[in-house]
Amino acid sequence: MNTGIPIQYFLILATIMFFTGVYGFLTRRNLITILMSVELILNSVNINFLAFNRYLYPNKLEGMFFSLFVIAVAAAEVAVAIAIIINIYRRFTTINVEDVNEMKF
Amino acid sequence: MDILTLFVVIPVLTITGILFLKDTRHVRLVSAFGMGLQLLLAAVLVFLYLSARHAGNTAEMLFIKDYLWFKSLNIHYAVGVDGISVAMIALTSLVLFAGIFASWEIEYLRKEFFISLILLSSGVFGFFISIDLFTMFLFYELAVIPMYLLIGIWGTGPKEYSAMKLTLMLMGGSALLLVGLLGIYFNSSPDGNLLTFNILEISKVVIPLPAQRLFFPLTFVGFGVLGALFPFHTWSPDGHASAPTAVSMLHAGVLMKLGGYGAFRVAIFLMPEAASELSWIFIILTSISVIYGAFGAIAQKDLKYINAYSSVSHCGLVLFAVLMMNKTAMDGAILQMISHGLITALFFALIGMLYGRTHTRMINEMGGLMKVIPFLSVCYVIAGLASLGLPGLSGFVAEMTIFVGAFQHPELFYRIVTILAVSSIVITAVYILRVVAILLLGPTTNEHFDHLTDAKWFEKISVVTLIGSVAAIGLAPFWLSTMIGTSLQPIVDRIIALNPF
Amino acid sequence: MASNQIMFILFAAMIIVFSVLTVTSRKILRAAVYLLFVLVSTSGLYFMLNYQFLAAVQLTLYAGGIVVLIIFSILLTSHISQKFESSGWKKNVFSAIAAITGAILSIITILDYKFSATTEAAKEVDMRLIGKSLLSVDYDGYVLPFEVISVLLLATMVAAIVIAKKSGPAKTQSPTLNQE
Amino acid sequence: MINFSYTIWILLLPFLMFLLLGLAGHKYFPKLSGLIGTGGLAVITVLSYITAFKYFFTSEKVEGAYQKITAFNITWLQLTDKLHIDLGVLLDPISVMMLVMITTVSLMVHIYSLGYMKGEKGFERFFAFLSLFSFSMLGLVLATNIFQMYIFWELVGVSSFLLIGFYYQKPSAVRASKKAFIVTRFADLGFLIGILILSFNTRTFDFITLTDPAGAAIAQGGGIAFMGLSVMTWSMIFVFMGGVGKSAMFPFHIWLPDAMEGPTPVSALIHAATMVVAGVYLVARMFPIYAFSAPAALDVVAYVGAFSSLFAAVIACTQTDIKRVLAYSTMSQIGYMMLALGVSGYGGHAGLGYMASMFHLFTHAMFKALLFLGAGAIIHAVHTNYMTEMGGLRKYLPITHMTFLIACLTIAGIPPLSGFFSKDEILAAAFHNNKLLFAVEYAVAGLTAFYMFRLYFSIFWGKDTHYHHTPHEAPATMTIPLIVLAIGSVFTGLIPFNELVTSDGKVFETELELIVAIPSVLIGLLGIGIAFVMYRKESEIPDKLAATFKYGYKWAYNKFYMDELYLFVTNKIIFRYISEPVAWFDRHIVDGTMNAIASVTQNVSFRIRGFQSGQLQKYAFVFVTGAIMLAILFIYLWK
Repeated sequence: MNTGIPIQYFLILATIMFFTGVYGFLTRRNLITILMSVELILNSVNINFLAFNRYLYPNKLEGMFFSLFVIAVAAAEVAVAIAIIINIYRRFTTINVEDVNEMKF
Repeated sequence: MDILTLFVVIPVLTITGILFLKDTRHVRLVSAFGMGLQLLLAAVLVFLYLSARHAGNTAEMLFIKDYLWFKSLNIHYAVGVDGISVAMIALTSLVLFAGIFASWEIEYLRKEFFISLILLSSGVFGFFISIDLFTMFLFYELAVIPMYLLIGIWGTGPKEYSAMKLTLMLMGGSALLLVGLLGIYFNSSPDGNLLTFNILEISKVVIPLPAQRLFFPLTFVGFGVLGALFPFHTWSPDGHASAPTAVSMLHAGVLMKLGGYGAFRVAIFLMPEAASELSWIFIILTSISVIYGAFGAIAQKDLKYINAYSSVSHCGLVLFAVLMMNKTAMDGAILQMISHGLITALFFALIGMLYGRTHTRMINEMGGLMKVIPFLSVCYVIAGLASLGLPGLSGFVAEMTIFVGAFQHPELFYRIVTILAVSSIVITAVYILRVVAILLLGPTTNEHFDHLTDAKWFEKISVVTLIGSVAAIGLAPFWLSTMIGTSLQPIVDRIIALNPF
Repeated sequence: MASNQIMFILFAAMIIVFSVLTVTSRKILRAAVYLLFVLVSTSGLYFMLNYQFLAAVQLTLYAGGIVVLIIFSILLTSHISQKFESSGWKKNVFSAIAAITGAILSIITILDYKFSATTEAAKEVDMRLIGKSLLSVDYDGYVLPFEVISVLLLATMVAAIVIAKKSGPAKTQSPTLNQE
Repeated sequence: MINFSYTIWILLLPFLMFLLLGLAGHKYFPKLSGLIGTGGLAVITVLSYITAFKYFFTSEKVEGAYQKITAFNITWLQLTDKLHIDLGVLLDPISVMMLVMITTVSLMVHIYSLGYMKGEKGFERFFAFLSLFSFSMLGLVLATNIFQMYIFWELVGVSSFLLIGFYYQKPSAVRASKKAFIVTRFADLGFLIGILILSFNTRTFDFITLTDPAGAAIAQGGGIAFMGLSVMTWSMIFVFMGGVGKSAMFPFHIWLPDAMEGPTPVSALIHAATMVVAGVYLVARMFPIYAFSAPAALDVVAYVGAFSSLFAAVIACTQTDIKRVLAYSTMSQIGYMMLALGVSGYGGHAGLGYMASMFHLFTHAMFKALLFLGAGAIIHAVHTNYMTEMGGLRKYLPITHMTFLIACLTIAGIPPLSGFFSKDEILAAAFHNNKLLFAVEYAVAGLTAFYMFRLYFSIFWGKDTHYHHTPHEAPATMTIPLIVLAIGSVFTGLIPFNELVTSDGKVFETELELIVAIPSVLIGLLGIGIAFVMYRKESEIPDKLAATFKYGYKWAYNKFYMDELYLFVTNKIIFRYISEPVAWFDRHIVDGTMNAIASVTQNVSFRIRGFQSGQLQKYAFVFVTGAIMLAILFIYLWK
């Protein structure tokens, strides 16, 4: 099913996605959108895992399981992150990351 | 469990006891009980020590116990005492006992205060019983660090500044010290055996001279910072001025002695050749401390500053005497540590009590207190007289031993410097009498003072304990002097063997 | 051009476009929807790579669960139509430079590297195999991570409840009000 | 050999009394303290008399010389192998003589104080301090070694401090006590340095070893020279400095007149009879060393003594505070004693000065204590210190008047009173050794007679002053000591000092040297005569004279501005130009350096902490760029 598509395509796609996520992480101010950027990054990594697994070690399952766990952890992470965000919102009435800078000095 | 370890264990148990107390009113009772026990234990130790010596035990250190606790660096928990440490332990428990009573009326965070105070004391006790350099250093740090909290939280005036300054300067000293100690460690066996931190074992070998030249100044200055060596003494006035009463007492009375004791037991004992070679530099610095501290005290207006500068002067005398490196002067140095420890603790206790009543420490705001609070005033006069070296009180014994000892130095330079140091007794008299005259004598200047109350029972316990000890040493110094002298003999023998004058 | 190539290009284009839109969109709810598209397209890629199970998980967990969670929280904390003021251009430019540099660097590395094609036969990834591997205690079994993940999820649930719980009477502010 | 070990009780008793009165007196028996103190001292006095009797008349002499007996000795502090501080009791002629003198005067003063201090606040404290003083003074004279002497020397100083400042609410008293302590302390510094040098060279503190004329200490001492004088000379000059301070010789005399702020009995006991002669005693104690090893130092003693006596006598002529006149007179008389020691030699008739000095010390104690106690009685009666506010008191105070007159005649050296004999010996000793010093002393003898009778006439004769309350004679507790001391003043001159207290312990012959005695009596009478003319009745002469010698009078009246000089040195130089700069230096330079180090560190960290902004995205940006940089570095540049 994937004949004719070199592995590099997947990797390049994942790279672009990853750095888009990084860009979002660096520029967005809203904590939730930052969280979404993190999701992008995680997804790009998953793509890489699966591509490597399929192209280089097709008889093994590590890549796939790793992705599976990544998705599970991502779900947990989002749950906790959103709880934290809501809490921050209650406390500071904002979820702008630049206003949440108590952890300095 | 051996008796020496008990000195560390009892404070820890007391702290545990305090931690589990619900009612903060009982904290001071528990502390007083614990430290009373400690005092008792110190008395027992003195007794055991003397009887062991009497029975003919001539080992350099007694009650030695040794447990390996860090194998790869050969660090031991090694304890042992000779007459000098026994005397210092007795001093510490006395001052601590008096200090507990002097801080009887601490209200704010009482539990935490006593915990920090006792923690500090366990560090001091640990320092005096250790004969392993690393363990010693560990206890040393343990003694220094609670000081920050004690001054920073319970102090007065610019307390954060003072606490920070004190801690930073002492830590700076510790840094030098650590390098010095490691230097000793890595040179502790020139013939390739296992490196060791044990003082007794190191004293059996001769550290190579180049290494001594490098590490002696580091170690001496490292301890000297705590012993208020000029020009590293400036933490002392600020620190003492800001610290609460009991902390000033312990700090000036005991903690500053750690410096003198360490300089003597580690720097000079282990590296005598470099010590005699470089002593002239430090002799000059310490004589400056002695004179300069005394002159500095004349111009001060705050009681605690006066006393802090006086401590600089007197502690300078300790280091001065240690550097003379003969038995009498060293004997005097130890006596001076004990004597000054008691006297200055007494001073700070009294200042704290006066401050609690008049709410000022500025001498020009006080006057004529003798009429209103005779007990405290008389005690203050006694403390003053002891400090200026009145015979019959401990200061005289210590200072005279130092002066006579220092004057036996064969080189003229040292004798002339001694004469300079001797002249500090006049300056001391000037500032002590100035304070006494302004503060206590004359007519009462402030009508608010007419209603002051004299000492309460716990204050009396505190003060009388200290005055009793000062007078006891002053009237009958020979047993203490002999106890110290006997223990000094091996040390002096080693120094003389390596430095034929 | 084979159909799978077209499919790939389609998915890739969608992923890239919607990724970029996700991180640049001014409206937060739209950003969330774009993210949804990205995730769905990703799952399409998984199908192409013949990992149907994972694709299904991606769709249900990510697209179904996480995005919904995100949208809920958006609704709790923001006005739906709220626009952000854009970040300072400096920040954008520097971040873009960093991201593009990184991307180029990575891509060059990827293109430089000679991947050795394998000759091994592909293993068919069916549900039975996945289930057995997950619960197997053998050398290539995954029961330990599986258990760990389950504990993690439990902890997460507890944590989420604890953190999000109102901590005291003083903090009784209506979330959607007081927005500046 | 007679057992003298009981003499330790002479030391212990007053100490125990001090503790008893000091610790418990205030609470339990404030009224009884005086009686307890006096009773205790009476016991000590009796013990001293017994000791003196046994020592002088029953102890064995070796080769006709009194021996030095160490009656008691314990090692108090072992300093080095050879040096150790002992506490003990040394009996020899001078210490026994001092013992008798001190206890006698002290007992009289105690009895007198029972009346004088009655009803004062701090009655028990007064007696506690007196006991402390007795203890320290007795310890000083009985010292077996120079360090014990130094110990008690300091204790004497502090008891003097406490007693001068007895009225601690009076600022002038506080100032005076402080001044006394610090000035003597400065002098003691010299004493201590002297002891250090001496002990370094001789390796002993012990008096018997030190002063043995045939001993090693004296034999080896003179050798090493330092700045032209031998080390021994230097050390003895330093030791003498201690004596100068304690005995209020020039230039350390300034504390003595101010010390008169203390209660009058204290002035009588400490600042007239006993403590101030400690310096003389010290020189006498070390005399063999002075005589054999440090003759230059002995010259210093003589000249300091002579100058002080003249200096003080001149000032005494102008003062109007009667206690101050007496204080300067004391200083002048002690100058005599110093001079006598200074011109003396060792052994036989050469030691005439030594004997005369001790003799004068003894008689002086009697008549000067009498003068002070008399002055106390006068002040008690009229409540003023100034003779300008007195006059015609002979009618009101007959007993005081008679005893005071006796004392004045004694000090003026009128035969056959005791002062005549002792002063005559001194003048004779000076006459044989140094004519210049003799001339000075001769003039001082005249001045002494003049100012004493100026005092006497101004108080008891002169103008009839009107008093608020009619002055009345003091109670018996005060007059009895006056009478006893007056008897002492009259008859102590008959004690054969040449047989008892001599430099080498042996008897030597003295005779009245008429060539010295007659002129000295004459000049004494001349002084009295002038005083009689000027002050017997109210007259213009004193004022005219003062106007004639305007500047001289002004200088003398202001004590030659010595106080101002000292104030200048202490206030300006020590306080303003040393202490304050030191304090400033400490705060700003030394501490400033430390603070500078701290603030530099702090500033740097303030700069650095900008990185730690709390902005999550900045951290992330740094992290990402850092990672990219590292990647570039490791992939392309490192290779």
